[in-house]
Amino acid sequence: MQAILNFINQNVELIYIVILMIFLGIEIIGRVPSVLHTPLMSGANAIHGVVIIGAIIVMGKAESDNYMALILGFLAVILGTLNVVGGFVVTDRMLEMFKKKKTPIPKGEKNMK
Amino acid sequence: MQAILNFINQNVELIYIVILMIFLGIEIIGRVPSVLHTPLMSGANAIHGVVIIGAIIVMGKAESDNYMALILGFLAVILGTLNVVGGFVVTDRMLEMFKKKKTPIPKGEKNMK
Amino acid sequence: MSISILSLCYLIASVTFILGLKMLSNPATARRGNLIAAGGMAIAIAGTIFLYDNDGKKLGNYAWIFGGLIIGSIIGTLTAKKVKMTAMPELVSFFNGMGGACAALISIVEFDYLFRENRTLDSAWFNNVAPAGHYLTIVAGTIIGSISFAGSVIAWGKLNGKIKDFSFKGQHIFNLVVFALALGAAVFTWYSNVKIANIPFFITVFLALLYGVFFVLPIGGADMPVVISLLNSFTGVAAACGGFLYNNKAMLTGGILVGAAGTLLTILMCRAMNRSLKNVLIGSFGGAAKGTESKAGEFGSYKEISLSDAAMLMAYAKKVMIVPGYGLAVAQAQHTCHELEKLLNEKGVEVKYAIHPVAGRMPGHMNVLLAEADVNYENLLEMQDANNEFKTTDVVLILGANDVVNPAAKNDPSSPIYGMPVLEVEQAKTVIVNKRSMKPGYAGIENELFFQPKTSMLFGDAKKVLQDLLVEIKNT
Amino acid sequence: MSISILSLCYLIASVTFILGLKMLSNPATARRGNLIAAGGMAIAIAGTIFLYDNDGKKLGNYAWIFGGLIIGSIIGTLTAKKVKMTAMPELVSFFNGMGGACAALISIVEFDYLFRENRTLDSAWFNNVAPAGHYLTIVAGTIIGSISFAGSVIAWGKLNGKIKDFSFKGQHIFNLVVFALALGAAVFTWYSNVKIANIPFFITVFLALLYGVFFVLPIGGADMPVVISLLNSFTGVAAACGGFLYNNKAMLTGGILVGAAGTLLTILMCRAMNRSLKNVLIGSFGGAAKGTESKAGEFGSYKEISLSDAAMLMAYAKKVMIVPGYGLAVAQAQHTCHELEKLLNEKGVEVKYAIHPVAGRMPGHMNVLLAEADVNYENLLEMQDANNEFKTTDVVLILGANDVVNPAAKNDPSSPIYGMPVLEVEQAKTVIVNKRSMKPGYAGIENELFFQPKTSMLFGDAKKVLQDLLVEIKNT
Ligand SMILES: NC(=O)c1ccc[n+]([C@@H]2O[C@H](COP(=O)([O-])OP(=O)(O)OC[C@H]3O[C@@H](n4cnc5c(N)ncnc54)[C@H](OP(=O)(O)O)[C@@H]3O)[C@@H](O)[C@H]2O)c1
Ligand SMILES: NC(=O)c1ccc[n+]([C@@H]2O[C@H](COP(=O)([O-])OP(=O)(O)OC[C@H]3O[C@@H](n4cnc5c(N)ncnc54)[C@H](OP(=O)(O)O)[C@@H]3O)[C@@H](O)[C@H]2O)c1
Repeated sequence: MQAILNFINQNVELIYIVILMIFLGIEIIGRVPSVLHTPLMSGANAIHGVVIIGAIIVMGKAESDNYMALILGFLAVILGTLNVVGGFVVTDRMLEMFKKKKTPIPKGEKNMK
Repeated sequence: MQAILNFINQNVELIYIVILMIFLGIEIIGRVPSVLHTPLMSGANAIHGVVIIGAIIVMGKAESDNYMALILGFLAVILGTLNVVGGFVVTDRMLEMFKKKKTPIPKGEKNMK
Repeated sequence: MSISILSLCYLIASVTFILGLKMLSNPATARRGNLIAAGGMAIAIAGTIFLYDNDGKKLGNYAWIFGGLIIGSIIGTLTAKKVKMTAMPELVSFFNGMGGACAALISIVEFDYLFRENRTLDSAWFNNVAPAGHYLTIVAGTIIGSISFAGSVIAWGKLNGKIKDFSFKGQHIFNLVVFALALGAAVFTWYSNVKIANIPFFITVFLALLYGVFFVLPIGGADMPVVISLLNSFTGVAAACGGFLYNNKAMLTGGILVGAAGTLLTILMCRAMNRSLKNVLIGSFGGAAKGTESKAGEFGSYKEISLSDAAMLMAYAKKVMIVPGYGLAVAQAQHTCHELEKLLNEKGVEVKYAIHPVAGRMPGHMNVLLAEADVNYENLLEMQDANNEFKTTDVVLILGANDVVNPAAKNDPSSPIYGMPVLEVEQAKTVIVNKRSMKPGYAGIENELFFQPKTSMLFGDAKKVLQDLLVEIKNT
Repeated sequence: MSISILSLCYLIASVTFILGLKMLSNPATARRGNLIAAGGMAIAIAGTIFLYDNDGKKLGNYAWIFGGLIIGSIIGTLTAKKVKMTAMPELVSFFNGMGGACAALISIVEFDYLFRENRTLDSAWFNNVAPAGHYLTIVAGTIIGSISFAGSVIAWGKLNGKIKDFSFKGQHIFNLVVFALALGAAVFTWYSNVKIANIPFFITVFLALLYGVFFVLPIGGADMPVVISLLNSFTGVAAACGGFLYNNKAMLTGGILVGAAGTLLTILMCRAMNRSLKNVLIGSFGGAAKGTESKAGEFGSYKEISLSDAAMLMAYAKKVMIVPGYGLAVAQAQHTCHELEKLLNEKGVEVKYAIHPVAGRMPGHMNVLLAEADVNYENLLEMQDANNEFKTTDVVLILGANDVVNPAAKNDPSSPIYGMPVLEVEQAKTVIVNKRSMKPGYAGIENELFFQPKTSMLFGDAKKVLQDLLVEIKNT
C-alpha cells in the first residue's frame, strides 16, 4: 500500500498522462462509422509502430561485442520499421478506396457551414 | 529560443498534461445539445472553483502577523467557496428542470442497446 | 506518506472533473455528472486542508480557513437555492466573478511575498531577485483573474438590469490601450527597483479591472450568455495559473479543462444563434444599426385579429401549439400562459409548447421559464418534434417570439439568420402572433411570417393579452 | 540543448498521433489524418537517431540502424503496395505482429542487460539486484509483446487460409494454465539466483508465445478482424511499456493511445455485428453448433428461378440493385459482377449496389472488393440510402449475402441478430437470391426472406452464375 502510494506520488505526472491518454483514445474514435473500422484499425496499428524508437535506442546503445543486443536490436529495428512503414502505406491505400466515395459528403454539407 | 527549449524540456510532463487537457476539454463537450448550454456553462463554472485550493494554501501559509495575506486569503477562501458551492448547487437546480423532460430518452432507446 | 495520499486525492478530483463535464453534456446523465464533479471537488478540498504540507510545514490558521469555508458555503447555498429560476444566468455570472477574484487575490498575495522578501535589500532590481517563470504565472493569474472578475460583475449587473449598455466612439481602441498599459505596467514592475516594485504591480491590477469593465460594458445585454461563457473560460485559465504557481495538478487540470471546454462552448453558443464570436464582441456596436426597419412593409400589409375571434379559434380547435419567445419572458407571462393551457384542456383542446433551443436570451431559457410556472415537461416539444406536429395543428399561438419563427432563415440566403433552424409554424392551419408592435426582435430583421395570409396579429403585452384571452374563452 | 529539441520532437509526435487518429475516424479527413500521423512518426524517429543522448552518451551503430531502417522500409513498402486489396486485413495483422515482436525483443535485450551486469556477483538473488519497477515493465512488455506477436501471426495465417481453425475440449482451461505458468515463471525469475535468472525468464517468453498461439487458434476465421483489433491494442500497451522503460513520452503516449482506442474499436466492431467480445472469444467453440439448421423449413417452401427468366427480368427492368455479400468475396466474382453491371447499363438498366456496413467478413469488405473491380463509387449506396431506394427498385440481385438481408433482424426478437440494421430488400418488386445452397450464413440462422413469395432462388457459385447470366442477357 505504502509502496503504491509512493509510486503514485513519484510518477504522478506520468500517471496523469496515461489516464488522460486513455480518455482521449476513447473519446476520439467514439463516433467512427463502421465502414471506417478497418482503415482506423490499420492506422492505429501503424501508430503503435512508434515502438521502433525503443529498437533504435537499443541498437544504438549496444556495445560492439554484445552480439545478443546487436542481433536482437537489429531484428527489432527491421520489424519495427515494417510495422511503421507498412502500416502507414497500407492504410493510405485502403483510404484511397473510400476517398472518392466520400467526396460527396464534404461537397454536400461542409460548404454550407 | 534556447531558454524556451530548456523550459519545455524541464516541464515536458506538465506541458503534456496541459495539451492533453485541452484536447479533452474540446472532445468532451463537442456534441452537447444547445438546450444544455446553460447548465454546462454553470457546471464548468463550478469546476474552475477548484481555485479555492489555492486560497486555502495561501490562508494556511500566512504568518499571523502578515495581515495582508490573512485578509486577502480569507477573502479569497470565501469567494472561492461561493464559486464552488454556489456553482454546483445552482447547476443542480437547473438540471432538475431538464431532468424530467429527458427521462423519455433513456426509457426509449437506452434500454434497446 | 500524507503527501502521496494528497496527490491521489488530486488525481481522483481531476478524473471526476473530466467525467463530470462529459456527463454534463448529455441530457440523460447531466445531473449525475454535476454531483460526481462536486464529489471530486470535496475530496480535493478536504485533502488540501488536512494533508497538505510543503517540506514538513503543514497548514495553519484553521480557524480562518473553516470560517471562510462555512461563510462561503452558507451564502452560496442560500443564494443558489433562493434565486428565481429566470435569474440563474446572472447568478452563474456572479459566481464566476467570485472565482476570478479568488484567482486574482491568490496571485496578489504571492506577489506580495516576493515583494516583502526582497524589498529589504537595497538598490536591487526586481528581475534580479524574482524567478521569471514564477513572476510570469503571478502576472497572468492576476490580470486574467481581474478581468474575469470585473467583467462578470458587469455582466451580472446587466442581466439583472442594474447596468445599462454603454459605449462610446473608438471604445475598442480605448480598450486595447488599457490592456496594453496593463501589460506595460507588469513589465515595468519587472524592471523596477525592489523597493517600489509593488506600485506598478497594483497599477497593473487596477488597469486589468478597468479593462474587464470596458470589455463587457458595450456588449448588448442579449449577448451576455455568450460573454459569461467566455469569462468562464478566462477564470478557468486563471485557476490553471494558480495550478502552476503551487504545482498543483487538481487546479491545473481543472482550470485548463474549463478553459478549453468553455472556449468551445462559447463558440457553440454563437453558432447556435448564427453569429460569430467576433460579431458578438465587436458587432455589438451595431446594436442601433441592427434595429433598422428599413425593409419594413416590404412584405405588404398584415391583418389583425380581435380578442374574441382569437378566443373562438382556440376554444374550438382540436390542437393548439404555443410558441413562447423572449417576449413571454419580458412580460413574465409564463403563469398566465399555463392557466390558458389548463383552461383549454378543460375545453378538450390539446395544448403543446414548441420550444426553440435559442428562444429567449439564454440557451434553454424557455424550459427554465415554463418550468417555473410548472408546465408539464411532456408538453414541451423540442424543435424537431414540434416541426413534425405543426402539420396537424389547428392554431399556433406565438407569444413574444419572432426570430425563431422567421421563415427567412429557410428561404432568404441574404438574411443574417439564414441557415438557423426555425420552427415551421406556417405549416399549421392558422397562426396567431402576439407582440406589442411590428418591431423586429433580437436579430433586428423583418419577419415575413407576420404578413402571410394565414397569420393574424394580436397586439399587446403578452401578459395582458393572455389574461383577456382567459376571460374571453371562459365566456365562450 | 539537443535533448530539449528531442523532447519537443516527441511532443509534436504525440500531438500528431492524437490528431491523426481523430481525423482517421471521419471519412472526410481520414486520409490526411494518416499522413499527419506518419509525419509525426518521421519526426520522432529522425529526432531519436540524431538527438538522443543519455547523460552525454550519444547513439552508435549507425550502420546497423540505417541498415535495419532501409531493409524494413523496402520490404514494408513493397508488401503494402503489392498486396491484393482483399488481402489487406491479413497484412495489417502481419504488421501488427511485427510491432509486437519488436516490443518483446526490446524488453528481452533490456532484461539481458540486467542479467549480464549482475551474474558475475555470486549467490545474490535477482530481486536484490534489479529494481522492481524496471523489471515489472520489462516483463509486461515481454509477455504482452510476445502474445500479440504469436497471436497476430496465427490470425494472419488463418485469414490467408494457411492455418485452419483448431480447438479441443477444455482449451480455455489449458490457455489459462499456460498464461498462469508464464506469469509464474516471471515471478520465479524475480526470486531466482542471478546466475541462472535468464533460464526462467526465457521460459516466460516461450510460454507467452504459446499462449498467443492457442489464444487465437480456436477463434473462427470470420472473427479475425475483431481479434486483430484486440491484438492491435495489446501491441499498443506493449509499446507503452517501452515508453516507461526509456521514459520516452512519444512511445508512452502513442502506445496508450492505441491501447485505449484499439480496445474501444474492438468493442465497436463486435457491436456492429451484434455480438459481445466475450461471445467472439469464447463462443467461437459453438462454431459447429451455430451452423445448426434445426429450424430449417419452418418457413415452408422456396421457389427457384431459371437463368433465362432471371436474365429476362433484369434485362427488362428499369432499376436493378445488387446486394453483394460474403459469398461474392469467396467466389471472387467482383469482376464478373462489374461486367454484368456494364452490360445492363448498355441495355439502359440503372444498376446500383447496396452496401451493408458489415457485409462480408471485415468492415468495409464490400467497398474494398468492388473497388478492386473498379466499380464506380457513386454507385455504391450506404445502407440508409439503399433502404430508401428499394421501394423504387424492380429487381434486387443478392449475390452471396444472407444475414445482412435477414428480416428477422427487424421482426424476430428471439433471433440472435435481432436489432442489427439490415437491408430491407423485401420492399423491392422482385428479389433474386444467388447462393450455392440453402445453408445459413455467418450467424448460422435461417433466413425467412428466401421463402417469401417475391423471392426466388438462383443456386450456384456466384462467379459461375454471373457468367451464365452475362451470356443469357447478351442473347436477350
Ligand atoms: N437563447 C439564447 O441563447 C440566445 C442568446 C442571445 C440571443 N439570442 C437570440 O434571441 C432571439 C430569440 O428569438 P425570440 O423569437 O425568442 O425573441 P426575439 O426574436 O428577440 O423576439 C422577441 C419579440 O418579443 C416581442 N416582445 C417583447 N416584449 C414583449 C412583451 N412584453 N409582450 C409581448 N411581446 C413582446 C418583441 O416584439 P415587440 O417589441 O413588437 O413586442 C420581439 O419581436 C434569437 O435571435 C436568438 O438568436 C438567443
Ligand atoms: N463485416 C465484418 O466486419 C464482419 C466480420 C465478421 C463477421 N461478420 C458477419 O458476417 C455476416 C456478413 O453477412 P453476409 O450476408 O455478407 O454473409 P453471410 O451472412 O455470411 O452469408 C454469406 C452467404 O454466401 C453464400 N456463399 C458462400 N460462398 C458462396 C459462393 N461461392 N457463391 C455464392 N454464394 C456463396 C453462403 O450460402 P451458401 O453456403 O448456401 O452458398 C452464405 O449464406 C454478418 O452476419 C456479419 O455480422 C461481419
